[in-house]
Amino acid sequence: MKLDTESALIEAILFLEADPVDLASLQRISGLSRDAVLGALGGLREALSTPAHGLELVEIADGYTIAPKQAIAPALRERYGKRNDSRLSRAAMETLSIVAYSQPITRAEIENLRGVNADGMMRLLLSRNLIREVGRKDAPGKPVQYGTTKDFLKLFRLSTIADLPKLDEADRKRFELDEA
Amino acid sequence: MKLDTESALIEAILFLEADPVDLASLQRISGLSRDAVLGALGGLREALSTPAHGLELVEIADGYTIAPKQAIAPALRERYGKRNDSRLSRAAMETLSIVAYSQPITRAEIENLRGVNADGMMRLLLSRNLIREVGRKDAPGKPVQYGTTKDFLKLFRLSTIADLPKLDEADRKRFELDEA
Amino acid sequence: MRLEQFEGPLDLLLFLIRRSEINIYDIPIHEITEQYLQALEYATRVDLENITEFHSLAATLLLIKSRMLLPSRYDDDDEFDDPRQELVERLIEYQKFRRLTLLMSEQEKSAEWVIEPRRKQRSFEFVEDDELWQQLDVWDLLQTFSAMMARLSPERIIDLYEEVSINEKLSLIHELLDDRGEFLFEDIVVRPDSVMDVVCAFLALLEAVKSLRIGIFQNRLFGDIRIRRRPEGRSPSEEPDSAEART
Repeated sequence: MKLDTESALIEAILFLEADPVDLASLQRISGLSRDAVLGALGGLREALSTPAHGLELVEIADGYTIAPKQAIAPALRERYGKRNDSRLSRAAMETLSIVAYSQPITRAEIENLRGVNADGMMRLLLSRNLIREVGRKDAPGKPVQYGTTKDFLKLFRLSTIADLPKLDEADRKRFELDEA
Repeated sequence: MKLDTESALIEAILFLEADPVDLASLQRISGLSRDAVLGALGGLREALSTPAHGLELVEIADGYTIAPKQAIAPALRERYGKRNDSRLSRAAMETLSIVAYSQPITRAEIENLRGVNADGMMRLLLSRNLIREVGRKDAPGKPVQYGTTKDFLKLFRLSTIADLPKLDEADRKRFELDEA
Repeated sequence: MRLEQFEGPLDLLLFLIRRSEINIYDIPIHEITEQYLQALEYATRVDLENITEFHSLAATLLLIKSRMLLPSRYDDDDEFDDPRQELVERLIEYQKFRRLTLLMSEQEKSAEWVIEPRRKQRSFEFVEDDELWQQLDVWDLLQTFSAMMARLSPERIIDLYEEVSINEKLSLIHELLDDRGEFLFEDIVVRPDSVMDVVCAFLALLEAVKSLRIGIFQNRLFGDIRIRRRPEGRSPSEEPDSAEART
């Protein structure tokens, strides 16, 4: 079947490439159309989903890649694991989650939410390239607005900002005040 | 299922390793028994055999590895072909030299010498018309015996099979090269 | 209780509310303001960077407390405007982000370990590449073979060595038959001075008679032994003088 051949080709390309490959590059390398690549990725995802496979198709910020399934990770940690030891402090995490869930957002708005000065935290997050300036608010003084970066997505292993963990039903009700 | 989990683990290991991994190392890294590893390899081979996969389990003298299927090669050559620095794959060369020096020889005998399955390589050499069936061994099952072809002689610029350099010449040749 | 353990004034306020087990929508502002100021008073002895922010919220609390004491008809419309409203909204919003921060921390923790391949770039061996095949040298073949032999145990090499010489002759027989259809025994003796070579040639010839359709002819005693393909469908016994070489 044609779809199978295309999935096979995409799998080989992702295997040979060191880094994630974005859709445009996959089209270029494979010579397939955008739709064909997307179809092939779907086919590959399905083919790898069976339990006999230890690899999976992963979609991260930069594109697509093949990687060991998370379920197997503990068994591989000893030999191949690299600890991500640059963990964030609680203050940094709080600031970062405000940016992540409320972007675009100005520093004043962040400070208002947390009730504390955000200067230091913003500098830290900017220097670690987890947030960036994304525009200016249409308000007096035209304050800078911030948003998250691709490095942020990578650090939290998210493919898109839409994959941010969500509040569960109970929490949503508790905080529904600001659903608006 | 247990077998599936083990296949998945072996697949992840082969994916993460840079070089082919032999049976003993696979046992050590995975923490599985020899039988379990062999079973898992079989499961993995089968899982990858479906047409939606562009990778396959490859056995060469050094052990096992995962590599793109040869059928996909033409589509990948333009981008990845130049990276290839080892001339002919070692597995192909080894199999061919065994047939050349030990003909007529059965596949089982080749596998016994190389210590790994010779299926893929035999197919490759047959399809390139470098070896051919030359008879059947007078042994139980009458296994097919293989020998080299005229194309083989042409490729190596030999006028007859008797011109193949002799084994003891390997040392002499090495000696000459050292002196040069 | 130490102020450093709080992320900010809102964090402290939430702690106090929770500790008093009061409804966040109906905060007894008098009571909670007392507690807040107490905590602050205790902490002013500590050198704290964000102390002004704690004081700022204290001021807000005091303002709310004073407004609570004023009659509500102070407003121009009939709607009752709870002075606590804005603070409650902030607290709930802050609580929501605290919850989200927790979720993010869990997410971060799950990404704590990265599994890294031992090699970044992979290459693909193009066995089918015609150019590669054209570069081959017969010495590559020999070296590959001898390297492989070196890996084998001595007994297996000896086995193989003996088999090789006979097999080699057999191959030669195949080749000569294909090429010329007929050849002389001396054609398959490559090194006439080697007894081993002659014996192997002879054994190979016997083997060929058994498995191939060939006939062996000798026109006189000690003369040339001529080997040629036998016509289809005839057994060795039907060939006039085929048995001579076997004796």
